[in-house]
Amino acid sequence: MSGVSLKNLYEEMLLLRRFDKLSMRLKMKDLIYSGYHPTEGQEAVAVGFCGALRDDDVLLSTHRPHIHAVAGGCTMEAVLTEMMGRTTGCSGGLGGGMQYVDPEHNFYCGSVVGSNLPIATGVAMAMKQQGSDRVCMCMFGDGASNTGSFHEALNLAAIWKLPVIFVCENNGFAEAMPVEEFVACKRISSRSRAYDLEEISIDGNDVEACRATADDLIERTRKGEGPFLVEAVTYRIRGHYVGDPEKTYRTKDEVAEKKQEEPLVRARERLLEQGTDAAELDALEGPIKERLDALSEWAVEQPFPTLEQAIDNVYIPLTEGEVACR
Amino acid sequence: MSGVSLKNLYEEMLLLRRFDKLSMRLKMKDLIYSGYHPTEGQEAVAVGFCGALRDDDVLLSTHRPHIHAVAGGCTMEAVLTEMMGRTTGCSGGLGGGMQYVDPEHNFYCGSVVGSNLPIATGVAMAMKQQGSDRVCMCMFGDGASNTGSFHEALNLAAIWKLPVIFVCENNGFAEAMPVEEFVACKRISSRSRAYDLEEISIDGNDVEACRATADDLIERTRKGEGPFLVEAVTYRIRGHYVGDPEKTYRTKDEVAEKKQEEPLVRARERLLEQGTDAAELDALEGPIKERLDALSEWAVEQPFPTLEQAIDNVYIPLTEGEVACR
Amino acid sequence: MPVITFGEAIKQAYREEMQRDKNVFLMGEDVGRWGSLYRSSTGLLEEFGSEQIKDAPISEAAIAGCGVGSALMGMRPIVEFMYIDFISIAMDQIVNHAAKWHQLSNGKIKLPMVIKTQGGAGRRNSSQHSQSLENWFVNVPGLITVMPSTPYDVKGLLKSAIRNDNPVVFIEHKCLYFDKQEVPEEEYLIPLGKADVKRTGDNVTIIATSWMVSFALQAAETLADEGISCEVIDPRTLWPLDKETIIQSVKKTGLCLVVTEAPAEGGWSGEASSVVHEHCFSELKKPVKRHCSIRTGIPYGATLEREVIPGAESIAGAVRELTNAPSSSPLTP
Amino acid sequence: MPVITFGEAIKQAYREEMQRDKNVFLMGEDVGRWGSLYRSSTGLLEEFGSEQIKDAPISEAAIAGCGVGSALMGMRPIVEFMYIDFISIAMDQIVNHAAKWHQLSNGKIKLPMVIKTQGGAGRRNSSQHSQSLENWFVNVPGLITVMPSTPYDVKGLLKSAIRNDNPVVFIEHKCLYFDKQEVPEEEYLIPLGKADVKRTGDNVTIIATSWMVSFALQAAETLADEGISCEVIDPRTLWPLDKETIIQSVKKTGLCLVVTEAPAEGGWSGEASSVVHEHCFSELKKPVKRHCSIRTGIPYGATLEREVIPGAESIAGAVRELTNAPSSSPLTP
Ligand SMILES: Cc1ncc(C[n+]2csc(CCOP(=O)(O)OP(=O)(O)O)c2C)c(N)n1
Ligand SMILES: Cc1ncc(C[n+]2csc(CCOP(=O)(O)OP(=O)(O)O)c2C)c(N)n1
Ligand SMILES: [Mg+2]
Ligand SMILES: [Mg+2]
Repeated sequence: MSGVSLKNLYEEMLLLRRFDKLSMRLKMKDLIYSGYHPTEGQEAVAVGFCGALRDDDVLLSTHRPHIHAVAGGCTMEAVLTEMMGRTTGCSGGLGGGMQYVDPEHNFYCGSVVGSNLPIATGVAMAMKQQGSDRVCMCMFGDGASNTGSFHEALNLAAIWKLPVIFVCENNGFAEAMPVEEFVACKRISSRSRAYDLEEISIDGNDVEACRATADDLIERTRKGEGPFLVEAVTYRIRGHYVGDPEKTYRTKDEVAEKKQEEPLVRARERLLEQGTDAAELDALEGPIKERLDALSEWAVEQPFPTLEQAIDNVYIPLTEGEVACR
Repeated sequence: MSGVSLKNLYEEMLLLRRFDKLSMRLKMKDLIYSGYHPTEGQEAVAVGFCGALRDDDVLLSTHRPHIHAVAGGCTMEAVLTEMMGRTTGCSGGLGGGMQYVDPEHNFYCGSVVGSNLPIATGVAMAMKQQGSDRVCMCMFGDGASNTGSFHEALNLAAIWKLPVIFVCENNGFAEAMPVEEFVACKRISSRSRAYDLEEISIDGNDVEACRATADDLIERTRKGEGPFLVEAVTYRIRGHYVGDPEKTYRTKDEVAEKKQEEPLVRARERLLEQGTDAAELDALEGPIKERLDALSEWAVEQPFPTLEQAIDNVYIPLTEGEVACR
Repeated sequence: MPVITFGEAIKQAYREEMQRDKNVFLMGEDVGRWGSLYRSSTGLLEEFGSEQIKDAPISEAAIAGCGVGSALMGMRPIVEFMYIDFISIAMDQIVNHAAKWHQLSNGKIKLPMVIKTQGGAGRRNSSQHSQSLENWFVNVPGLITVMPSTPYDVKGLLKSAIRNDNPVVFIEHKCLYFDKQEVPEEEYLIPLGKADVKRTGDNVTIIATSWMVSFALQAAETLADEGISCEVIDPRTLWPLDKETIIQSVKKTGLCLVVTEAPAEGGWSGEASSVVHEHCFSELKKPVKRHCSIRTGIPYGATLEREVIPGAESIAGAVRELTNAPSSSPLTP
Repeated sequence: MPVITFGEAIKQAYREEMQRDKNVFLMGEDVGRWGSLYRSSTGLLEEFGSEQIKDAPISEAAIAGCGVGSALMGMRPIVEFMYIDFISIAMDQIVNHAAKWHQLSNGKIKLPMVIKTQGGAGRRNSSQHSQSLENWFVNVPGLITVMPSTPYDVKGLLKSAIRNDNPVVFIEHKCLYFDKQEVPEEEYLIPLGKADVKRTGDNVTIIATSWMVSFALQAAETLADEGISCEVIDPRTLWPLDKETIIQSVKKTGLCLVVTEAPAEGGWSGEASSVVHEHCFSELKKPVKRHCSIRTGIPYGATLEREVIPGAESIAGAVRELTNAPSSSPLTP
C-alpha cells in the first residue's frame, strides 16, 4: 500500500466526490457546457489506480475523466476551468470536459470511446524504447471493451510486451446499455485470455483493493512484466450525464441498493470498524468544502479564450510569419 | 459426416488443388491480374467447411477466396473468369480475384482483411429475424483475428446469439507475419473466451475432422445454438502471393516438413490405410485434368467487360432515364 | 397543419416506414431505451419491438457491417452513428463495402441502407464532437449524401432515403432537432437529388447547407432591408447535386455565395463553386465566393464555436462584399 | 547523378532520416521482413533493427494510435498503411486525435507523425484497392497532405515530412514506385506547401496531382506539336496549397485544367478550381475545367481501369476543348 493509510484514501475520495458534486452544480447553472458525466461511486478506481502513478508516468482517460485527472495529478483548478471553458483550463478552455490534455502532468483524455487504448500502446512503446521504467495507464469503460480499438490495442501491447496497464472501469453501463446485455462475457477480465494475459477482476468499490492491485501491477510493469488488463467492478450511481432519462434502463431500487456498496460507504465502514472516530471522518468535510468554495469562486472569474487562441494552434506554420488561415 | 465418403472429400480437394495450380499458371502468364493468393495446403478447410453448407446458406470469404467459392457452390467457370477479368465472372470481371459476389450461390468475398466478419453478423441477423434456419459461414485468417472488426463482430454475434459460424483458417502466416509473433494468444480459439463461446480448435489439415466439425456446428447453429468460432489449424504451403519473397520469413525446410502433413497427403494415407487402391486414387487425376483443360481453354475465349459495364451500376439512378454520370 | 419539431418529424418518418415495411429497422447505440441522443426515436422500441429498434454495443464497424449484411439479405437497415465524428470508425464498411457491392454484382444486389448520423457545431461539444465531415462521402462513388435543414424536409427526405435502394448517408445537424415547423399529416415524400429554393431573390444566390440554411435566410432578411435581394438555395442532397436549380438561379443573379459549416479547403463548397463557374461563367459578375468555417478544430465553450463558423451576420457581410461590386459590374437585378 | 527509382528514393529518405535521428521509426504491416509491399524499405530492418523498423499486426487503428502515442512521447513515427483504402479503418485516430492534439494543448504538444500510404489505380487491383481518398484529409484542419509525383520529389518531400512537427498525410501512388529519375547524392529537402512548375507554357495551365502529372506532361508534349503550349503545375502539397504559383500561372495563360484521379464530385479538384476562379476571374477566358476519374468503383482487369481514369490522351482532349475557344476569346499567348 506504499504507506498510504485508508484514511488518506478516504479523504482523497471524499474530495473527488465533492468535486463531482460541485461540477454538477455548475453544470446545472450552465457554467459547464457540453454533457457532464458524473463520477459518483467510482472514486475508488480513480484514487486507487490513478493515484498510484508516479509523476512521470502517463495517464490516459476518456469521456468521464475529471476524477482520473485530479487523482492523477492535474490541479482541480485546471480541470474545473477546462470544463468551464476558461483559459486557465488544461486545454485553455478549448477542449471542454471530455477532451483535454495536460502534458505537464502527463495526462490526456479524449471523447471517442475506445480510442485511447491504441494511443496508450504508442505511449508505452515509446517508453520501452526510451529505456525508461515509466508506465502508461489507460482508463476505459465496460462499453469501450466492445470497440475494435480495444482489441487491436490489447493484442499489440501483448505481442510487444509493452509497459501499459489497461484499467477497465466496469460501472455497469455504457450510457443506457447494461453491461450484462452488451458485453458477451460475464467478466470483462476473461477478455485477457485473448491475449494470453492474466485474468484480473477486482472489487472496484474497495479502494484498498484498487490501490494494492495498482501498486502491484505498476511494480510488475516497471519490471517488464506488462501489459496488464484489469477489470475493476464498480457502479455508476448517477445517470450517464446530467439529464439522463435513467428510468428507461434501471430502477431507483437498483440504484439505492448499489449505494450501500459504494466506495465511500465501504471505506467509512471499514475505518469505523478499525476504530476510527466518526467525528474524525466528518471533520474532513469542512476543509474540503472551504477549498471547493474558494475554487468555485475563483473559477467563475477566469477569462474565456479569444478567437485568436481558438485558431492559432491548429497546426504549426510551415514558414516563418505564416498566419493561421481564416 | 452426412454420408460423404473420404474418397469423395479427397476428390474434391484434389480438384481444388489442381484448380489452384491452373490459376497459378494463368497468373504467371499474366492472364490473372492483381495478386493471386495460392491455396495449396488449405483444401481441407474449404472442402470440410464450405462444402458442408446448404445451398441457401450464405458464405463469406476474404482475399484468398477461390477454393472457398468453388467448395461453396460457385462454378469454377465463374470464379476463374472473374480472376481473369471476363464478363462471365461472378462479378462480370469487374471485381477480380479478391472481391466478387455471386448472389445466386450466396457467396460474397472482399479484399479488406477482417471486414467480412461484421457483414456476416448482419447476414445472420437477417436470417434470424426472417425466422429461417439458414446459417452464415464466415471464413477469415489468423491475421484477421487481430482486426478490430473481428472483435466487434464476435461480440455482437454473441450477445444476439446469431446463426453465424466464424471459421478462422490459421495457416501460420499473415503475409510475411508468423502467427506466433503477431497473435498474442497461443490458440486463436482462446479468443472465444472473450465472448463466452466454446473454444474449438481443430486440425485443419484433416478433412474428415473439418467436415465433422462443420456438420456438427451447422446443425447446432440451425437449432439456435450459435454463434461459433472455430480455429482450423493448417499451413500455407505457397507464398502469400505469386512472387512472395518467402525467404525473408521462413525456410524451405519448414515448408518441406509441413508438406508431409498437408491435407491431400493426409487423406491419401488414410485412404490407403483403409484399403483403397493407390491406382484408384491416381485415376481421379485424369478426369480432373480434362475438366480443367477444357475450363482453361474456354476461359481465355471469354470477353472482357466494356466501359459501359464498368460504369453502369455504380448506383441506382434516382430518376427514370438518368444515365451514369461520366 | 400540426407544428412539430425536427426530431418528431424524424420519428414520424420512422414510424410510417416501419409500419409500411417490416424489413425497415433502426440500429444504433441507445436508439431504443433512450430513443436516440436527441430523442428522435423515443417510444418506438415499445411500439415496434426489438426487431425493428435495436440498441447496439459501442462497435461502430460492426454496426455498419450489420447494415451491409442485413441489406444484402433484403432488410432495409437504418444504421445510426451517434456523432458523425465516430463514423470515422465505420468508413471501411461504408466506403469499401456498402458503396461497392451493387456494382460488383452488376446491379443484381441492392443495398438499401440508410447511414444516419448528425454533425456540426453549435452545442458546445468541442472538436471531437462537432465536425462537418459530409465531404468524405460526396467524393465516394456509390453513395448518396443528404443533409436536411427543416422538419418538413427531414421527414420527406428520410422517407425517400429509406425507400431508396442505394446506400444513403443521411446527415442531420445537432442544432436542428428542436426546430419547429408545420408538417402535413398526409404522407409525402421529397425526392432525393432535388434542391429547394428556400427564398427567391434577384441579386445574389446563396447556396447553403444544413444548419447554415437558417442563417442564410436570416441574412437574406437583413439584407432585404438594405435593398439586396437574395435567393437562398438548399441543395438538400449534396450528391447527386441538383445542378439545374443552382445554375438557373445564378444565371439570373450573376453572383453566388456558398456557405458551409465545413472548412472551405477541400470541402463540398469547392464542388458547388466549381459547378457554378463551369456553368455560369459568362453570367457571373464576380467569382463565386465561399464562406465557410475557419480551418480549425471546433473550440469548446459558450461562444467561440459560433465565431469560427458562419452565422447570419457573417453571411450578410459576405453578401455585402459580393454586391459592393466594382463599377464595371453594377448591381443590375 | 545516379538514376534511381521512386521506391529507392523513399528508402534513401528513410535511411538518411533514421541515421540522423534515432527517434524516427517506420511501422506498418510487413515494412520489415518484406520491406514494404513495393520494396521501399527492403534491407532496412537489418540495417536499423526492429526498434526503427517495426512489422505490425493487421490492426490499422492500433498502428495509427501507436503513431499518435509515440509522437506524443517525442518519437517521430512514420506509420504506413499498405493501401489508402485501409486507412478507412484508422480515420478516427488520424482525424479525431492526431489532427487535434496540438491545438488542444495550445501548441505545447507537437505530433510529428507521418501517415504514409499509397493509393490510386493502375495496377489492376479493383475497387477496394485502387481508390483516391486524399480529399478526406484535405478538408480536416490540423493535417498536411502531400502527394509526390517523381523520385526526386518524393525523397525531398518525405524528408521534410519526417522533420515536420505536424501530422503529415503522405500519399504515394502505386504506379510510381518503379519510375526512375536522377536524384542527387547530396542531401536536399523540398519544402512542404510549395508547388512545382513541371513544365512552363503559355496557353493553358494544367494542375495535376500524383500519377496524373506524368500524363499531363505527356499530353503537353503532344499538344506542343499542335501549337498549344501547356504549363504543368504539380501542387505536391494539397494542403496548404501553394496558391501563388497557381494563380501566377493562370493569370498568364487564362485557361486552366485540373486533373485528378479522384472523381471530380466533392473532390480536391473542386478546391483547386475554386481557388483559380476566386483569384483569376478576370484573367480567365473560360471557366476552369476539371478532368477527373469517372464516378465509379475502379474496375478490375487489363484495360478498363485505364479507361475510367484520366490519361495522356484524354488530358490532351480536354485541353483541346479548352483552347478551341469561341471567337470572343481567341488564343492569345
Ligand atoms: C466511438 C464512440 N461511440 C459512441 C460514443 C458515445 N458515448 C459516449 S460515452 C458512451 C458510453 C461509454 O460507456 P463505457 O465505456 O462503459 O464508459 P462509461 O460511460 O460507463 O464511463 C458512449 C456510447 C463515443 N463517445 N464514442
Ligand atoms: C485491413 C487490411 N489490412 C491489410 C491488408 C493487406 N493484406 C492482404 S492479405 C493480408 C494477410 C492476411 O492474413 P490472414 O488473415 O492470416 O489470411 P491469409 O492471407 O493467411 O489467408 C494482408 C495484411 C488488407 N487486405 N486489409
Ligand atoms: Mg460503463
Ligand atoms: Mg493467415
